[in-house]
Amino acid sequence: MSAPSGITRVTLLKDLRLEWRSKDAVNSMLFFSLLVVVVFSFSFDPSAEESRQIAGGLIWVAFLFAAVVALNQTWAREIRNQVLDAYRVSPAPANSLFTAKVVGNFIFVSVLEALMTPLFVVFYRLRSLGPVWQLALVAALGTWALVVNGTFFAAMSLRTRSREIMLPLLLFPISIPALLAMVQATTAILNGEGARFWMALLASYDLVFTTVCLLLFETVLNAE
Amino acid sequence: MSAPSGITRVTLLKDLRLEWRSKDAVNSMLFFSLLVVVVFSFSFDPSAEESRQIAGGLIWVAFLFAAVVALNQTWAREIRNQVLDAYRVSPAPANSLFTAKVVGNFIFVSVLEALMTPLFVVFYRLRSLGPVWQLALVAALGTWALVVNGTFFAAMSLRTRSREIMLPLLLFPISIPALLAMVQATTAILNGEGARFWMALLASYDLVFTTVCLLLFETVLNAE
Amino acid sequence: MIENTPVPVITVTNLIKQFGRFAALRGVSAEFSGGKLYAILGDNGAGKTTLLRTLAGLNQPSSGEFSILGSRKFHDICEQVGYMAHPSLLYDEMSGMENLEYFGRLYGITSSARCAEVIWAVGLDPELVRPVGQYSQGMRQRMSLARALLNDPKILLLDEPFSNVDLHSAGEMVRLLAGIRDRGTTIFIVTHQAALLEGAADEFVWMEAGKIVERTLDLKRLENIGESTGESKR
Amino acid sequence: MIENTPVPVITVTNLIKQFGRFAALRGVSAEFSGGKLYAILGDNGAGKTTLLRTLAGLNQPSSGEFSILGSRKFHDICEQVGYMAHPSLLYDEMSGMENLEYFGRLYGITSSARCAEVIWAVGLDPELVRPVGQYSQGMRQRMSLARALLNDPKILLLDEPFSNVDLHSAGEMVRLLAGIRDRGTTIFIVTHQAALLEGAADEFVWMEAGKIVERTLDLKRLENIGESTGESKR
Amino acid sequence: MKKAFPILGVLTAILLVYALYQALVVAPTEQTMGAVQRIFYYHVPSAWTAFLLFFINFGSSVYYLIKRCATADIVALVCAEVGVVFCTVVLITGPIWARPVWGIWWTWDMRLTSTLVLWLIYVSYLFLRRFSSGGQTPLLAAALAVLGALCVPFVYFSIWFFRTQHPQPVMGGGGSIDPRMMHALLINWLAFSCFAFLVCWSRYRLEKLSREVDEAHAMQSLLDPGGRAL
Ligand code: HEM
Ligand SMILES: Nc1ncnc2c1ncn2[C@@H]1O[C@H](COP(=O)(O)OP(=O)(O)OP(=O)(O)O)[C@@H](O)[C@H]1O
Ligand SMILES: Nc1ncnc2c1ncn2[C@@H]1O[C@H](COP(=O)(O)OP(=O)(O)OP(=O)(O)O)[C@@H](O)[C@H]1O
Ligand SMILES: [Mg+2]
Ligand SMILES: [Mg+2]
Repeated sequence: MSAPSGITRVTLLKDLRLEWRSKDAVNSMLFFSLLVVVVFSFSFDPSAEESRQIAGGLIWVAFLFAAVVALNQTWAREIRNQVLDAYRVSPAPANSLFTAKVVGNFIFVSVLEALMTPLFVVFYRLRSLGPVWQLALVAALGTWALVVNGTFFAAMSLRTRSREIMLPLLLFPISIPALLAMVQATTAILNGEGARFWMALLASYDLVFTTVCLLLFETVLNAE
Repeated sequence: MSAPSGITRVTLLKDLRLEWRSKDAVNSMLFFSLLVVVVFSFSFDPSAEESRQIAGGLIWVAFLFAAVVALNQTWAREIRNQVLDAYRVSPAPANSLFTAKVVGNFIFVSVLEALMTPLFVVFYRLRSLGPVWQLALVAALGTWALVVNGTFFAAMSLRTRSREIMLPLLLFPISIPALLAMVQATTAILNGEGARFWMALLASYDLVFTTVCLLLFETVLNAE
Repeated sequence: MIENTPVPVITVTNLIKQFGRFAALRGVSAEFSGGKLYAILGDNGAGKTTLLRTLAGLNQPSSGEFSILGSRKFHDICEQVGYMAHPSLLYDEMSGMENLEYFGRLYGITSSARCAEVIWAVGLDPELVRPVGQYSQGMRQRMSLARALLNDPKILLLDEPFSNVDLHSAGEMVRLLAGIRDRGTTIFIVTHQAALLEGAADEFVWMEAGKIVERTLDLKRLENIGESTGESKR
Repeated sequence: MIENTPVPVITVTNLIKQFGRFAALRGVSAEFSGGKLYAILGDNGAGKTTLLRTLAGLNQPSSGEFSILGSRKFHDICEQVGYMAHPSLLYDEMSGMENLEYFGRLYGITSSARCAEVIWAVGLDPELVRPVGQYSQGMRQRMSLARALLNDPKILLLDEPFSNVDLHSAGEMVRLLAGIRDRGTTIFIVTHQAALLEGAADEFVWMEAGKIVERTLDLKRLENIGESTGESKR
Repeated sequence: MKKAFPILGVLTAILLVYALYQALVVAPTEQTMGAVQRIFYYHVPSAWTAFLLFFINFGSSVYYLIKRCATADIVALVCAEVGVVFCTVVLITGPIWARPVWGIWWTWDMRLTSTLVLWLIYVSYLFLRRFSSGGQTPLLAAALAVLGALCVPFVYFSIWFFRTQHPQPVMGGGGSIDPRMMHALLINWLAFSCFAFLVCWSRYRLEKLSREVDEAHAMQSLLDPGGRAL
C-alpha cells in the first residue's frame, strides 16, 4: 500500500485529467466566467453607484454559484458505476479521497475566481484601496471554507438518500459565519480598512472545519 | 395510444410524485437561493430607496442560478437506467415529454420563487409602488422563458460530454434578452413606472421560443 | 393473429453502423419471418446489441436499410414492438407496479389489471411496494421483461433477458416466451445461454464481427464456430 | 501460499441483514475453508449479493458476526480481498488500462505490466483506447473481473462474473479462476450458470430466502431443490 | 475549381492592399477624432462581414434541419467559426477606438452590448459543436443556430432603451459622410468579404477532407474482418 499522500496525488491527478479531457477545461471555464459576469452586469447596471458598493457581495455570489456548480458534480463520477464501492474495499484511506476531492474542487473554483476577477474589475471599474494580496488571501481562505464543507456535505447527501433529506440544509447555517467573514473582509479591504479580525476568523474556521471533516469523513463514506 | 395531453399529464404527475418523495431539486435550489439572500444582506444594508433599484436584479440572479441548479437535474432520472430509451421506443410523442418537463420545472421554480420572495421583502424592506399583480405576471412570464429554454438546452447537453457546465454555457447567452426584460420590468414596477413594453417583449419571447423548442425537441430527443 | 407462413416481417439490407472510426455492424443483410423465435448468439462485441438498438430505432444506421412490418419508419409501428435492454429502463424510485402503470400510459394502456398480469407472468408479485432500485438484479431483469411485454407486441426485441435470472425461472421465462411466439409474435433474443433456448428457438443466428455468419437450427454447428474464433475482443 | 488443508478462512455466525422491515439475510452460519472454489447458487432475491456485500464490508450486518482470514474487521485484510459486483465499478470515461492503473495505485501497485497482464488474462486487449463506457456489456464484465484480480487477492468475491460473457469465454474464465484457486486463493462465485462450474467448483452452496439451505458437490440435488421452490419472488 | 482558389487568393490580396491604401492614405483625416478614426475602415467592414456570415449560418442550419445535407452542416460550421473571428475583431477594434475617443474601454451601450451578445451566442454554438460527441453534433448545432438567430431581434429590442454613445448607422441613416470615406469603406468591405470567403472556402475544404478521412478509416475497418479499431 502506498502512502496516503501518494493516493491523494493519483486520485487528484485522475480527476484533473478526466476534467481536462472531457471539457477542454480552461476554455469552457473562461467562457462560463465571462457569462456569469455578463449576466451580473445585465442585472446590475455596473455604472450605477449602488452596484459598485455591493460589488463585494456580488463577487461572492458569483463565486458561490461557480462553487455550487462544481460541488454538485463532485461525486457524480464516483456514483455512476458505484466506483465508490471499489474505493471502499481497497486499502486506500478514506481521507486521501476526501483530500483529493477538496483540493480538486479548490483548484477548479480558484481558477474560475482568477478568471472572473479581472472581468469584474473591468466591468465594475473596481479599485481596491487596501492591499491586493490581502484580497487574494481572503479569497483563498473563503474558497477553502466553501469547498471543504461543500465536499463533505455532498458526500453526506449521497449516503442519506431519503432518510435525512434536510441534511444539505445543514450546510447553510454552518456556512453562515464563513460567508459573513468573507464578505466583511472583502468589503473592508476594498474600502482600505483593516480586515485582520475577519481573516483570523476565516482561518480558524477553515482549520476547525477541515479537521472535523477529516475526522468524520471515513464514517460518512462507510455509512451504507 | 392516449391523447398527447394525457401523456403529458401522467408524466408530469409521475415527476411531481417522485420529486415529492425525494425533494432533491427543491432542496438544493432553496439552499442556494437562501445563501444568495444572506450574502447580499451581509454585504449591503440598503435603504428602501436604493434597495428598490437593485432588488430586481438581485431577485432574478438568485432565481436564474437556482433554476440552473434545478434544470441540471431535470433529465437525471431519465438518464439513470436509460429510461429515455423506453420513452423513445414508445408511441408517446416527444413533445408531451417536453411539455411535462417544462411544466414540472415551472412549478418547481415558481414554488421556489413563492418561498423566496417573502425573504427578499423582509431583508430588503421592499415595498412595490406599482401593482403587485403585474409583478406576479412578470415573474410568471420570465420563469416560463427561463424554464422553456433551460429544459430544451438541458436535453441538448445530455448528448454532450460534461453536461453540467454545458447548460449555463448554452442557456445564458440566449436568455439574456429575457433576463434583461425581467429585470427591467421588475425594477420599473417596483418604482411605480409602466412596464407594458417589457411585458410585451417577454410575452413574445415566450411565444417564439416555446414554439420553436416544441418544433425542434423531437429532433433533439432522437439524436442518438 | 399472424399465420405461421414465412412472410418476412423484418427485412434488413446491408446495414452498417459506425461509431466514429469503428464499425460495429459491417453489412448485415437478412430476412426474418413472422411468428418465430430467433436466438441471436455471438461473442462479446459482435454487434448484437447494436443490431437490436438499430432495429428499435435507437441508433441511426450509417448506411443500409431495414423495414419492420412493412414500414421503414420505426415510429409508425412502434406500438407493436417491445424492447428490453441491458439497463432496466425503469425508474429506480418507483415500485414495479407504478413503473408499469406509467409506461402503460405511454401506450394508451390504462388498466392496472394488465400490468399486474404481466408482472405475474414474469414471476414477480405486483404488490411488492419496494422501489425497483432495491430489487435484486434478477428481479429487476424480470420487471424489465414485463415492461417489454406490456403492450402485447407483435415483435419482441430482448437483449439478454436471462442473464441474471436463476436457471429455474429462466426456464419458465422461455416457456412464457415460446407461448407468446405461438400466438404469432416474432421474438428476437440475444443471449449467451443458447442451451436454454434449445427446444424453443426456431432458428439460431450467429453473429461475428458485425456480420451474421450463420443461421441454423443445429446448435452443435454453432459451437464449433464459437470455438474456432473468438480470441481477443475487439 | 496457503496449504490445501481445511482451515476455515471465513467463518460466518448467524448473520442477519435487514433492509427496513425486510430481512435479506435471515441467519447465515457457515465455515469456508481456504483454497477452494465455492459456487453460490440460489433463486433471484435469495440474498446472494447481500451476503457478498456484507463479507466485503460494504453492508453492516444487522446482527451476527463473521471473520475473514482470522480478522473481524474487514479493513485489516482488505488488501487480500478482490471484489467484483454487478455494476462495473469502473470509470466510464477512462480506458481499461487507465482504470486498472488507477485502482492499482490504491493497492500500491505501480507497474503497468501487472495491469496489462490481468487484462490479457481475462481475454481483452490492454491497448484498446476506447473508454470503458463504449465497451460492449461482456467486455465491461471482463474488465471488471480484471479489476478484482489486480491485487492478486487471497479471497475473491465475484458476483455473477459470467452473466453477459459469451459461453466460450466464460469457459476460459472458469479455467482461469480454477488456476487461481489451485494457487491457494479462496473463490466465491455467485452465478446462475452452475453448469459452467460443474467440473471446477469444490462445493455448491444453495441459498434460499436469506439462508444457506444446502452445501453439496452434487449439482443434481440442487436442481431438485430449485424446482420444488422458487415460486413468486419476495 | 482547383484553379479558382489561387486566382481568388491573389485577387483578394491585391484588393486588401488597395483597401489599405484607400483607408490610410486616400481617405481624409476626420476633424474631431483625428487619425484614430481610421480604425473605422476595419471596424465597420468586420461587423458587416460577421453579420453576413451569421446570416449564412442561419440559412444553412435551417436547410440542414429540413434536408439533412452534410454540406449545409459544414457551411454552417465554417461560417460560424469565421464569423466569430470577425465579430471578435469588432469587439477588439471598438474598445481600442473607444479608449481615446470616449475615455473608457467599455460601456453598456446598445450597439456594443448587442455585438457582445451576438458574439456570446455564436461562441456557445462553437462550444456545443466541440463538446457533443458522435453523429448527432450537426443536428444539435443546427437547432441551437436557429434558436440563436431567433434571439437576435429580441436582443435588439431589449437593449433599445440603453442610452447610446455609439454613432448611428452610416447606411440609410441621416448622417452625411465624405464620399471618399464612403468609398474607402466600401472597398474595405469588399476586400474583407473576399477575404472571409477565401478563409471559409479553405476551412470548408479542410473540414470536408477530415470527414473523408474518418470515412475512409471506417471503410477500412469494414473491410478488415477482425479489424482492431483503436
Ligand atoms: C467598444 C466597442 C464597439 C463595438 C462592439 C462596436 C460595434 C459596432 C458594430 C457592430 C457596428 C456595425 C453596426 C451596424 O452597421 O449596424 C459598428 C459600426 C460603427 N462603429 Fe462601432 N463599436 C464599438 C465602438 C465604437 C467607437 C468607440 C466608435 C467611434 C466613436 C465607433 C464608431 C462606429 C461607426 C462610425 C460605425 C459605422 C456606423 C454604421 O454604419 O453602423 N464604434 N460598431
Ligand atoms: N457508443 C459506442 N461508441 C463506440 N463504440 C461502441 C459504442 N457502442 C458499442 N461500441 C462497440 O461496438 C462493438 C459492438 O458492441 P455491442 O454492444 O453491439 O456488442 P454485443 O454483441 O452486444 O456484445 P455483448 O455480448 O458483450 O453485449 C463493441 O466493440 C463496442 O465496443
Ligand atoms: N438496499 C435494499 N433495500 C431494500 N431491500 C433490498 C436492498 N437490497 C436488496 N434488497 C432485497 O433483498 C433481497 C435479496 O437481494 P439480493 O440482491 O441479495 O438477491 P440476490 O440473491 O443477489 O438475487 P439475484 O440473483 O437476483 O441478484 C431482495 O428481495 C431485494 O429486494
Ligand atoms: Mg450486448
Ligand atoms: Mg445479485
